[in-house]
Amino acid sequence: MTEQHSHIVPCRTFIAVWIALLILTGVTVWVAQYNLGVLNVWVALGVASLKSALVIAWFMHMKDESRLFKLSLLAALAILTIFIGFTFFDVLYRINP
Amino acid sequence: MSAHVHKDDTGARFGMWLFLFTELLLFGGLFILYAVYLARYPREFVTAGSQLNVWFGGANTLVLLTSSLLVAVSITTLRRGQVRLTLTLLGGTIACAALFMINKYFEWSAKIGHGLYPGSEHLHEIPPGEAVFFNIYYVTTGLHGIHVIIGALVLAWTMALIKSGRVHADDWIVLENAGLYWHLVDLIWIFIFPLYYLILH
Amino acid sequence: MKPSSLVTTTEAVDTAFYVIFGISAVSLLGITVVMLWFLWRYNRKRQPVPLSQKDHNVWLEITWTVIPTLLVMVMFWYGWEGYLSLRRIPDDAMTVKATARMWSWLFTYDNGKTADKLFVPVGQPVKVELHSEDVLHSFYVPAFRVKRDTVPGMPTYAWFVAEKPGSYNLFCAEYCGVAHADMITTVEALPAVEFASWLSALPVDDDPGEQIARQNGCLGCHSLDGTRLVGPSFRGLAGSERTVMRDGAELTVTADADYLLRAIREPNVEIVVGYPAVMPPYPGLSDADLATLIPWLERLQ
Amino acid sequence: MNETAATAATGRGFFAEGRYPSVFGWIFSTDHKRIGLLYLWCIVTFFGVGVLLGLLIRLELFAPGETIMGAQAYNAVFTLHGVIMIFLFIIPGIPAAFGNLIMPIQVGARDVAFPKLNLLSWWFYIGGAALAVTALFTGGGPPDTGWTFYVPFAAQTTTNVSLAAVAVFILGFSSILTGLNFVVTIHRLRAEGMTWTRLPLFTWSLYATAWIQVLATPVLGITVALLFAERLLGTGLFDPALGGDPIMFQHLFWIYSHPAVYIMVLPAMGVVSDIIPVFARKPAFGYKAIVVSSLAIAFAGSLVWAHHMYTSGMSDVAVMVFSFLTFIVAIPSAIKVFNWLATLYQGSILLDPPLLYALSFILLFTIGGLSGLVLGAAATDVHVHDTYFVVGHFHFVMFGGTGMAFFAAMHYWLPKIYGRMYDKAVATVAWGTIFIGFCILYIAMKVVGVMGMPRRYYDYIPEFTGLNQLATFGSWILGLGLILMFVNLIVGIRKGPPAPANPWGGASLEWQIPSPPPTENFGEDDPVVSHGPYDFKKAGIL
Ligand code: HEA
Ligand code: HEA
Ligand code: HEC
Ligand code: CUA
Ligand SMILES: [Cu+2]
Repeated sequence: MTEQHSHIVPCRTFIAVWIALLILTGVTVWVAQYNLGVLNVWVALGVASLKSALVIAWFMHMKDESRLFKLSLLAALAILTIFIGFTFFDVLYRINP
Repeated sequence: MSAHVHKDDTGARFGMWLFLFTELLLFGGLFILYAVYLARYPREFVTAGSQLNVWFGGANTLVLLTSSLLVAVSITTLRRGQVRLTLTLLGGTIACAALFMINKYFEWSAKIGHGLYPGSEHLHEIPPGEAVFFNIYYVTTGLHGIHVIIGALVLAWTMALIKSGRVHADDWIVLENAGLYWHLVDLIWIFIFPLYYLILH
Repeated sequence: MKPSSLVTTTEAVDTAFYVIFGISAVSLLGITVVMLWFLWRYNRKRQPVPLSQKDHNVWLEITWTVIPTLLVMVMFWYGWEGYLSLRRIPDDAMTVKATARMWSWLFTYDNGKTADKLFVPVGQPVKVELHSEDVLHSFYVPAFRVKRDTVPGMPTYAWFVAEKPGSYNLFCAEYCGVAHADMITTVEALPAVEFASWLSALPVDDDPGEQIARQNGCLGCHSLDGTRLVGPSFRGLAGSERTVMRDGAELTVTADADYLLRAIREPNVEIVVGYPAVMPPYPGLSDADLATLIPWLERLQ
Repeated sequence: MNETAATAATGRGFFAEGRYPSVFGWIFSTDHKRIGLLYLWCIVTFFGVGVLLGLLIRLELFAPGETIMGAQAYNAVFTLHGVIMIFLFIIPGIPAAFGNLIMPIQVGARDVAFPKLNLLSWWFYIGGAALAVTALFTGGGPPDTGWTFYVPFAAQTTTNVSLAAVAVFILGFSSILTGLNFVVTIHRLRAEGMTWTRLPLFTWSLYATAWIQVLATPVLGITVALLFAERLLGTGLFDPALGGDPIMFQHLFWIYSHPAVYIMVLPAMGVVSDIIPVFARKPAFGYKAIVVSSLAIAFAGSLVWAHHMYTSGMSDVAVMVFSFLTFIVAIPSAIKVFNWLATLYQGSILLDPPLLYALSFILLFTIGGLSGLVLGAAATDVHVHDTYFVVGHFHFVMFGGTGMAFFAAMHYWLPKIYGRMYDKAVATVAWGTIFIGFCILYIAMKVVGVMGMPRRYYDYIPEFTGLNQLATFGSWILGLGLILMFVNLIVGIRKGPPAPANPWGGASLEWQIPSPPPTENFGEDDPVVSHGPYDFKKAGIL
């Protein structure tokens, strides 16, 4: 076997992450019951991002990967954000939607 | 970096990650549309969204999260050499995938029963904002469903490789990559769930 | 004539053109000359071995980054300024509603008068409200440098002012199917007085049938003089033998009144052989309309 | 691996004995050079079909009214012309053909990171192409939407758009896999001593391109997938009646298709950056600047897509923002042009065919790029949008730019790949003919565009006749040049005199192995790189 990354992750860690994910799921469902206006969406997105961060960092062991991996993930997310964000330069300011 | 590396696991993983990025942007297109139409029809999205069944969505969320856990653990067990346990875990994952699809089946057939499906008469009668919600809901969850099936197949194939001993304690990159793919399927759902099932206000 | 203060769309756009073409021409000339000179001066015949191996110079890099940056900023500014004057409608503009459909234009005036050419008074800014009944089209008058797509479900607008009387081309600039290239008409700029009288006058052809055909865009696809457009000509149509495809089967029918009715009400049930099945149904046509339309068709001999 | 040495000895390099007998040795080979050649000849064939369709377009436009075909046929022809040229010729053109042939050698590797995947992406390419061809003869007949597939028309037309959409989806997938493969190869398989600053600029440009392929192409995938769903299931996501917005389709389409234009041109710039130093006997001037500008183009290129939509009815704010950003992306291109010129300065220039094509790239791309600035400015674009000025613009950048670079690459690297040299005199004549015909053809188009002739018109008003005939006339000259060039190349490949390992005196790795290269390029003794790609002194050229 050639150069290989990292120690073996103990199952405990994964189970802990899993529990955290379940809790967060509960949180979104719970929050969704209250009317926070536009905030609802943002909270939902916030929690979802947190959850995916957990999955990516531990389940997909991004945290053990090299800087290259992390940077390129960042790049991909940045591009996606730009695509969504810049579209709003149009839809937000249309005179007649 | 030496060209002598005949088997380059880091390279393979990097390749897989690049592929996941493409998947991310594939769904990204749908999320762009979702964002735009949500901004345009906030009220209609709520009325339509409230008609989706949170229980179906919630259940499937739990199923997928669990399946992700099983895959993650299976890598650990394989590297510890516990082949049989690994196979059971992966079997569990595929079972989760099946459960997920069964859930979807019931959920969709209920909706279709109410005449809510792309191209239906009913969608032409309800307000446009709601129609667009249901259409994008079907497209997104449909595409995700396809990914669930593909992911399950990939895992099944990996199981075969493990059985035949071609994937084992010191060469598990295939399982690693199959796992990565499965986690992506989970990731997408983590966003689909709140965006479609939980916009109640 | 137009108030001298008013910047016409043509002026606004052309300013930007001159600036950008100017800068571009100079850049292009410079680059070409320099390249040719190097090719001559440092040709291997004249220069068997390179004079140097210089491979970078920070100051040069900075210069030829900064200068183009400034130049493009200028271009951007003129482009944006010009665009704004295309969007800012003069207060005294009159409004005309333009409807685009496959493949003809219909212009409706405040007093309900309609025409398939865009008649406008000279010197008077005109705001054109753009609507589409089917797919994307684009309202384009080269002479006035204006272009705007017509989008189904979303009204858009453009404005212009004709400084001299005359007839100017009006094109459909957004691809819209087989007769895209035929979706042409003209802007007819008349002196204010003439325009006023035109506007108040009754339509010249007072045959109601032809009016209906015109207003619904039939004549975009059907000629009255026998020439073949997208659809068969109306001339000599009624009463003639037609070979049509009806669910896969070819059959001949005589174009009597109720054939014509069918052909208009459900155009894609019977498709005339040799023509594409592109005629839209016309839910907007009332039975009364058809009652005038069909006899008129039959009278067209 | 002494059998590599053996094949090298036979002088037929990787041509000798594939893994399987006869043609299977090619279509199932995982050797990057064989796959590269598969791509090359498929691409050239499609280019041939594409230009013939272009010729048909010109013949139809020789006079107003119906000349050689009806409106429906014409619409199908330009759609096909566009789709073939974009998806089957110019996007895979340089990366898939010459990237596969040369890049692994340039980084000192034996093959790409995932050879099997590489073969798979060729199969996707061929499969997609096959589907595209099928779309012509099945269903409602050849698509008539233009390569942009704008809805609502594309969702309504009875022609076979659905199958074409699937084809495009598959072709996109092929492009993604190639890009993915290249990124990993360049990161993981660089030979010892091949530091990032010693990478040839061609490889650098492929690296930047590959990232666009990976990150932008999926959006095209979902766009055509949605078009497909719209037509088959009536998902109505762009249908106003169902709350959809047709303009959103344009956003999705251009989010890919603008970055795609840089997928087309970056590798071409790489070719030019590699050729000029060799024929000027001088290191690439501003190596770092060129690398950075490539990456800058790759990134900034994904921020400007809506400059195709100024008149679409999108908001004025968007027009301002996207116009501004469009001008920003122009700057890195300018930087490259100036650095290329500086490379010629004080060099010792030999005007061989590869350099001639490279120089015509600079000139024609500059003209095309400058006309891009006219399009980037909001006011002027309103006038020339969807006119022949745009058609002129993109032929200048695509054909005058990438096309010329593609020809340059053929004249520069084919002797290496085939070990035979073409006739330089004939090549020069062909180049001259192409250049003249090109300018007549497309300058006429730009002028008639500024006069207001809309594109996608099979019929036009009499005022435009003269210039259209001039253009058609130009296309004949251009055509002759093309035929001469291809014939000369093909003859050279088959009967030309043997070419030495380093015919041009290049300093990068591909010139240090025999022509044709052996199956695993360097075999057991992987190279150890000790100098930069343009260090002619250390390479012993000077
Ligand atoms: C190889 C492909 C390619 C390339 C490289 C480019 C490069 C550019 N393109 Fe082009 N473009 C297309 C292919 C390409 N384009 C296609 C196919 C279409 C039509 C699609 C369709 O509708 O069918 C199109 C359409 C198109 C439009 C939409 C037009 C319309 O439909 O209304 C616009 C608008 O901004 C545009 C702008 C530009 C700009 C600013 C650049 C810039 O990147 C150019 C930068 C280069 C230079 C600026 C020249 C070099 C610089 C110098 C010589 C120094 C001097 C310069 C300065 C002073 C700054 N292009
Ligand atoms: C790289 C891309 C590329 C190339 C090289 C070309 C090459 C040519 N193109 Fe085209 N073109 C496009 C990409 C390209 N085009 C695109 C993307 C569109 C937009 C489509 C749309 O609107 O949707 C377009 C549209 C387009 C139009 C506008 C159609 C319209 O809007 O109505 C026209 C009109 O003249 C045209 C003409 C030509 C001509 C005359 C050539 C000439 O170069 C052809 C010269 C060749 C000959 C005269 C034939 C003779 C030569 C040979 C037979 C040699 C071949 C042999 C071998 C290879 C062995 N093209
Ligand atoms: C988009 C183009 C288009 C428009 C607009 C259009 N038609 Fe047609 N029409 C066609 C075509 C194409 C055919 C022949 C194919 C067919 O039968 O559908 C046709 C056929 C017909 C026929 C049958 C003629 C025959 O040869 O048997 C009649 C009658 C007719 N149209 C009337 C009308 C009327 C009235 C209108 C306006 C209310 C109209 N059309 C508008 C395209 C059009
Ligand atoms: Cu209407 Cu083109
Ligand atoms: Cu663009």
